Amino acid sequence: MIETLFSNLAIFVLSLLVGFEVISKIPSTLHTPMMSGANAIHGVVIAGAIVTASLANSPAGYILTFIAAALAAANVFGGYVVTDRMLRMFTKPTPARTLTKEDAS
Amino acid sequence: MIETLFSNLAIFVLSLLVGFEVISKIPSTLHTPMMSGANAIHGVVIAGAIVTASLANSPAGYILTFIAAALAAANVFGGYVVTDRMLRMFTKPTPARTLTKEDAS
Amino acid sequence: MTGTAFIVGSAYLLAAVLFVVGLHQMRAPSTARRGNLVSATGMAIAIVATVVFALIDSGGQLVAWVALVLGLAVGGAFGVIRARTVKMTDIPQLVSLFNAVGGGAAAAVALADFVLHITGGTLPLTASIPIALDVLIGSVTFSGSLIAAGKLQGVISGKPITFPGSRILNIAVVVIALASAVLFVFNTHSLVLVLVILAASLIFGVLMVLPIGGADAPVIVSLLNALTGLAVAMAGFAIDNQAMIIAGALVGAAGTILTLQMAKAMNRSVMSIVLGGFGTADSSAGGGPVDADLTNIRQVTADDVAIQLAYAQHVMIVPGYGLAAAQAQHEAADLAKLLTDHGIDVKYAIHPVAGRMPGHMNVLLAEANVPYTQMLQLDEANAAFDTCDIALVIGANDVCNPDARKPGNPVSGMPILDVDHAKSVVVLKRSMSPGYAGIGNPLFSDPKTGMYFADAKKGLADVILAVKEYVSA
Amino acid sequence: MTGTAFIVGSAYLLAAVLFVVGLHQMRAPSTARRGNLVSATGMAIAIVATVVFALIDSGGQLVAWVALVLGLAVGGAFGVIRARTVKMTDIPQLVSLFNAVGGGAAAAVALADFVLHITGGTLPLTASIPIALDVLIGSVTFSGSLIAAGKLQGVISGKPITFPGSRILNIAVVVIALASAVLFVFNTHSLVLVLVILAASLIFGVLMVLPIGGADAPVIVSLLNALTGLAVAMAGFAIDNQAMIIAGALVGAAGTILTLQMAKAMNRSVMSIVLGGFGTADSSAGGGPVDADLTNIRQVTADDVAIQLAYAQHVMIVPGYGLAAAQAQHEAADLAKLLTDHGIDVKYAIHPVAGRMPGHMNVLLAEANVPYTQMLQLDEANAAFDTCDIALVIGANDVCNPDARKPGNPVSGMPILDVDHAKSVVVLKRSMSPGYAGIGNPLFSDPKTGMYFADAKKGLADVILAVKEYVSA
Ligand SMILES: NC(=O)c1ccc[n+]([C@@H]2O[C@H](COP(=O)([O-])OP(=O)(O)OC[C@H]3O[C@@H](n4cnc5c(N)ncnc54)[C@H](OP(=O)(O)O)[C@@H]3O)[C@@H](O)[C@H]2O)c1
Ligand SMILES: NC(=O)c1ccc[n+]([C@@H]2O[C@H](COP(=O)([O-])OP(=O)(O)OC[C@H]3O[C@@H](n4cnc5c(N)ncnc54)[C@H](OP(=O)(O)O)[C@@H]3O)[C@@H](O)[C@H]2O)c1
Repeated sequence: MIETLFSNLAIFVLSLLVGFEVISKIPSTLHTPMMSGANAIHGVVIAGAIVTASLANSPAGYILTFIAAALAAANVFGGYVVTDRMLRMFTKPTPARTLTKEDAS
Repeated sequence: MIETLFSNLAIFVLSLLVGFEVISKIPSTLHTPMMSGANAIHGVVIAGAIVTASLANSPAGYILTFIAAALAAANVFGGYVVTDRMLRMFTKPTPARTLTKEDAS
Repeated sequence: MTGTAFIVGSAYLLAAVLFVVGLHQMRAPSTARRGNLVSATGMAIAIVATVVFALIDSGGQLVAWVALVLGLAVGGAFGVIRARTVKMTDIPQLVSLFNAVGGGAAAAVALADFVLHITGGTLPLTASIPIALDVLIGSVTFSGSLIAAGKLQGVISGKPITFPGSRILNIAVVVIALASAVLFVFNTHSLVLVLVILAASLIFGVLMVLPIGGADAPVIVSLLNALTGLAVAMAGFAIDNQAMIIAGALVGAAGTILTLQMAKAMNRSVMSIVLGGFGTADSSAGGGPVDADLTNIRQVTADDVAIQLAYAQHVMIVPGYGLAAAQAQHEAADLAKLLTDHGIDVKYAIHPVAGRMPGHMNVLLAEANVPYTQMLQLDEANAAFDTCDIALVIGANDVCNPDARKPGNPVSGMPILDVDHAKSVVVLKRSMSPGYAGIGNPLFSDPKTGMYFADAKKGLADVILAVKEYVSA
Repeated sequence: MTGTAFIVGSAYLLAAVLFVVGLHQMRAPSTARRGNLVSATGMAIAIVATVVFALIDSGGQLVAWVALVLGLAVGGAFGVIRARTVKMTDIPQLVSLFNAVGGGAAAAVALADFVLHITGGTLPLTASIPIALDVLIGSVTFSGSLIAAGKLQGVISGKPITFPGSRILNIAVVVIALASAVLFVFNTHSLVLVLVILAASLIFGVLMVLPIGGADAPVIVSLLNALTGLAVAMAGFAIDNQAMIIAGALVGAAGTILTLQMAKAMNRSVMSIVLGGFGTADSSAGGGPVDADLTNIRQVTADDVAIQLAYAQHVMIVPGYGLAAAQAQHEAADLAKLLTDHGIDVKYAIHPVAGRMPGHMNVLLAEANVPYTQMLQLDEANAAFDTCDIALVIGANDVCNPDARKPGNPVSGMPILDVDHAKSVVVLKRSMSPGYAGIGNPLFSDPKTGMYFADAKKGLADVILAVKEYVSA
C-alpha cells in the first residue's frame, strides 16, 4: 500500500516537473493549438473509463461506465482531431519549399 | 521486487525527461558553471556512500566505504563550492544597480 | 504487482515519453503537427495496454463492456464530428467543451470507484482523498468549462454576470463542497456526502465563470484545462493507474504555465481575472463607445485603398478581433495573394492577442492558407513597419493604439504593433466605435491614416474587386 | 516499504524538486547563483535523510561509520580546498577531476554492494545488471576524466596520442569488459569477473580519452559528466536509492543536452570528437604554423594603441584563447575600467568558444569583476561592431577570422565575430602564429588593422601605462 503510494507520488511529482519544464517559452503563434493539444492528452482519462468497465458490477456502475466512456471519448478523439486540423493548416509557403532535413524525415 | 523495479524504472525515465527538458537553450555564457553545477548534483552518490557504511560488515566493505565517501565528498563539496565561486563572480554593474524585485528577495 | 502489470506499466511509461516528446515538438510550427501525432500514438498505446490488462486481470461483466463500447462510440463520434466540422472561429468554445467532458469523465471514474466500494470495506485514505479531490475538481471544470464555452459561443452573455449576494453564495458553496469532501474522506460509504460534493462543485463551477467577461474566457479555459489535468491525475491515484497520474500531472503543470503565458500575452494577471469574477470591478473590460468625432478623420473608399495597395512595394496587413468576428480571413488572404502575384511584398503583423484567444489569429490565417512564415510576430513586425509603404489594419483597434505608450489609460504598457511607423495607414472597420478596451485611438485621426468604414468581409471583397481593375489594367 | 522509508522517499522527492529548480535557475546569470544554492539545499536534505534512515534502519558497524567520517573529511577537505584555491583558468581540469571522483565513488558503491552479497544468495537481475553497468560506466568515467584533466592541465600532452594497434586494443578491451559484465550478471559471486570488468573499464577510459586533442577535451569532460550521472543512477538501482536514481538520471540527461550544445557552439560534432579518438584523422585540429609574412602587416606599439583608445568613443574588447593562456583577464578589465572612467564606452565581444571551454571566457572576465551586462554574446556583439571605433583583439584568432565566411577551409561555416566591421582594429598577440585551426587570418593584413606583437599580459600592462599618460594629460 504505502509502497504503491510512494511510487505514485514520485511519479506525480516528477511528471509535474516535466510538465513545467516542457512548456518553456512557446511562441504565441501556437498558444491555441498547444492548449488544444494538452487538452487532448488529459483525454487519457479514457483509460480510467476502461478500468471502470472492467470492474463495474451494478447498474450504477454500468451507467457511470457509459458516461465516463462517452465523455472521455469525446475529449480524446475530438481533441486530437481538432488539434490536428489546426496544425495541418500551418504550412510553409509552397513555392519557397526547400527540402530540409526535417521535411525529408 | 517487481513493484520496486517498476517504481524505480518509472522514476528513472521521468527523471531523464526532466533532465532533457530543463536544459533548453542555455546562453553559452553559462556553459561552464552549468556543467560544474550538474557535476555537483551527481555528487548525490554520497548518499550511496552513507548506505554503504550502514551495511558494511567486512574489511573490504570498510575500505570501499572509505573510498566511496572520500571520492563522493570531494565531488559534492568541491563541486558546489567551485560552482558558487564562479557564479558569485557574475555580477551586474554596480553603479547601474537598481533595486529590482529579484535583488530585494 | 504482477508481470502483466509490469508490462502495462512499461507501456504507460512509453506513452508518457511520447506525450512529452509530442508536447515538446508542439513548440515550433514546423514540427507541431508531428508532435500531435506522436502524442496521439502515446494515447493509442495507453489505451491498448489498458484494454489488454483489463481483459486479463479482471474480465468484467459483459453489460459493462457493452456500456463502454456504446459510450465510446457515442462520445467518439460526437467528438470527431464536432472537431471536423467546427468553424475555425469557434475553436475556443470547442476546446472548452472538450475540456468540460474531460473533467466530467474524471469525476465519473471517481464516482464509479466509490460505487464499487460502497458496500465493501472502508476505503483507505490513499483512495478516499483522491476520490474526493477528483469529484471536486472534475465537477468544477465540467460545469465551469461548459459556462465558458457558452459565453464564447454567445449562448450566455459575454458580459460579466453578477447578482446581489453572489459573493456570499460563492463562499457558502465552496465551504459546503470542501467540508463535505473532508467528511467523506473519513466516511467513505456516504452517498449523500458524495452527492453534496458533486452538486456544490458543479454550482461553484458555474458561479466561478459567470462573472468573468467573455474576452477573459480564454484564460479561464486554459486554467480549467490545467485543473482537468489534475482531476485526471487524482482519478489515476484513486484507481492506481500510472498513465492517468503521469498524463494528468503533465497537463496540470504544462497547462498552468501556458495559462500564465497566455495571461501575460493579454496583459492580464490570472489572479485579477479569477478574482475579477468575485466582484472586483474590471475597469478595462467592456467600456462604452467614445464620442465619434469625425471632423479630424480622413475617410477613404475601396477604390482609394485599392490604388494605394496596387502601387505599394511593401504592404503589412494588421488583422484584429474584427477580422475574426467578420470571418474575413479568407478575403484577407485572397487580397494578399492578389497583391503578391502582382509582385508586391505582403506580410501579416500578428499581435499575440489579436483575435478571440492568444494565437487564434494565426490559426484563422493558417486556415486561409497563409504560410506561417508570412505571419510576423510582434517584434519582427515592428522591425518591418519602418519600411512599410502601407499598413492595412482590418478590424483591429487596441493592438495598434499608440496611447499604449503613454501612462494612465486601460492599454498603458501593453506591447503594441507600431502601425504608426508605416508610411501610410488604412483602417478598415465599421465605425469609430472603440475596441475591447473602450478608448479612442489617436491613430485614426493621424493625417497619414485613411479610415475605410465597412464590414471587414464586405469591405475586403470590394477592395479586391477594385485592385483587380488596377492590376489587370 | 516502512513508514520511515516513505518519509525518506518524500525527502528525496523534495531534494529532486530542488535539484530541478536549481538547474532551471542556473539558466540565467541573474539567478544562477541562487540556483546553485537551491541545488545545494536539495543535496543537504538528501544527505540528512539518508543518514537518519541508515541509523534507524540498519545501524551498522562502528568501524564502518568511522571509515565513512574519515572518508568524508579527507575527500571533503580536498574538494573544498581545491575549489577555493583553483585559478579560474584551471577550472576545466578541476571540473574534470570532480567528475572523475564522482564516477569512482559510484563504482565503489557498486563494489561494496557486491562484496556484501559475495557470500550470500545470488543477486537478482535487478541488482546484478545495475551493478555491472555501474562498475563499467563508473570506471570508464573515473579513468577517462582523470586523463582529460591531465590533458587540460598539461601534465599529459594535449596532442592526440595514438600508437600502432591502438584501435585493435580498444576493441579488445571493450569486448572483454562487456563480456565479463554479461557473465557477471548471471554469476554474481565471481570476484574475478568483477575485477576484470573493473580493470578493462579503467583501461578503456584511458584509451578512449588519450587520442582526443586537448582542445576537444571540454566536450569529452561534459560527456563523461553525463555518463557519471548514469553511473550514479545505476548505483541507485543497485542499492534501491531513489535520490541517486533521480539525480543521476537528471544529470545524465541534462549533461547529454549540454554536451550537444557545447559541441555545437564549438562547431564540432560529438560523434566526430569521440570517433576522432578512434583513429579518424581530424584535419582541423593542431595544424602547423603558416608562413609568417610580415610584408603586408602594419605593426603598432603600445603607445599607438593607447592613443587610439584614449580618443575613441566606442571600444570593443575581443578576448580569445591567448588571453586565457596568458591569464590577462585582470589587465583587460583594468584597461576597460580606465577607459570607462574616462567616459569611453567599453564592451566585450565574447565568442562562445573563446577560451579553454565554452563559456569559460565569461567566467574569467567575471573573475576580473567585469559585469555580465558588458559581455556581449555573438549576435549582440556583431550588431555593435558597426558602430565601434576600435576593436581590440587580445589573443584571439580563429573566432574573428573572416575566412570563416568562405567555404573550403577548417573554419568555414563557424559563426565568427565581425571584427572587420569595426572602424579600426588592433590585434594583440605574440607573433603571426596561427590559432587552433592552424590557418592564416586575412584580418591581420587588413589595412585598418594594426598588429601589436606582445604577450597579452605584458602588452596590456604597457598599454595601460601609456593610456594613463593620455588620460591624466
Ligand atoms: N485575443 C485574446 O485572447 C483576447 C482576450 C481577451 C481580451 N483581449 C483584448 O481584446 C483586444 C484585442 O485587440 P484588437 O485590436 O484585436 O481588437 P479590438 O481592440 O477589440 O478592436 C476590434 C475592432 O474591430 C472592429 N470590428 C468589429 N467587428 C467588425 C467587423 N465585422 N468588421 C470590421 N470591423 C469590425 C470594431 O470596430 P467597429 O465596431 O467600428 O467595427 C473594433 O474597434 C485587446 O484589448 C486585448 O487585450 C484579447
Ligand atoms: N573554447 C573552447 O571550448 C574550444 C575548445 C576546443 C577548440 N576550440 C577552438 O579554439 C579556437 C578558439 O579561438 P580563439 O580565437 O579564441 O583562439 P585561437 O584561434 O586558438 O588563437 C589564439 C591566439 O592567441 C595567441 N596567443 C597565445 N598565447 C598568447 C599569449 N600569451 N599572449 C598573447 N597572445 C597569445 C596565439 O597567437 P600567438 O602565438 O601569435 O601569440 C593564437 O593565435 C577556435 O578555433 C575554437 O574552435 C575552442
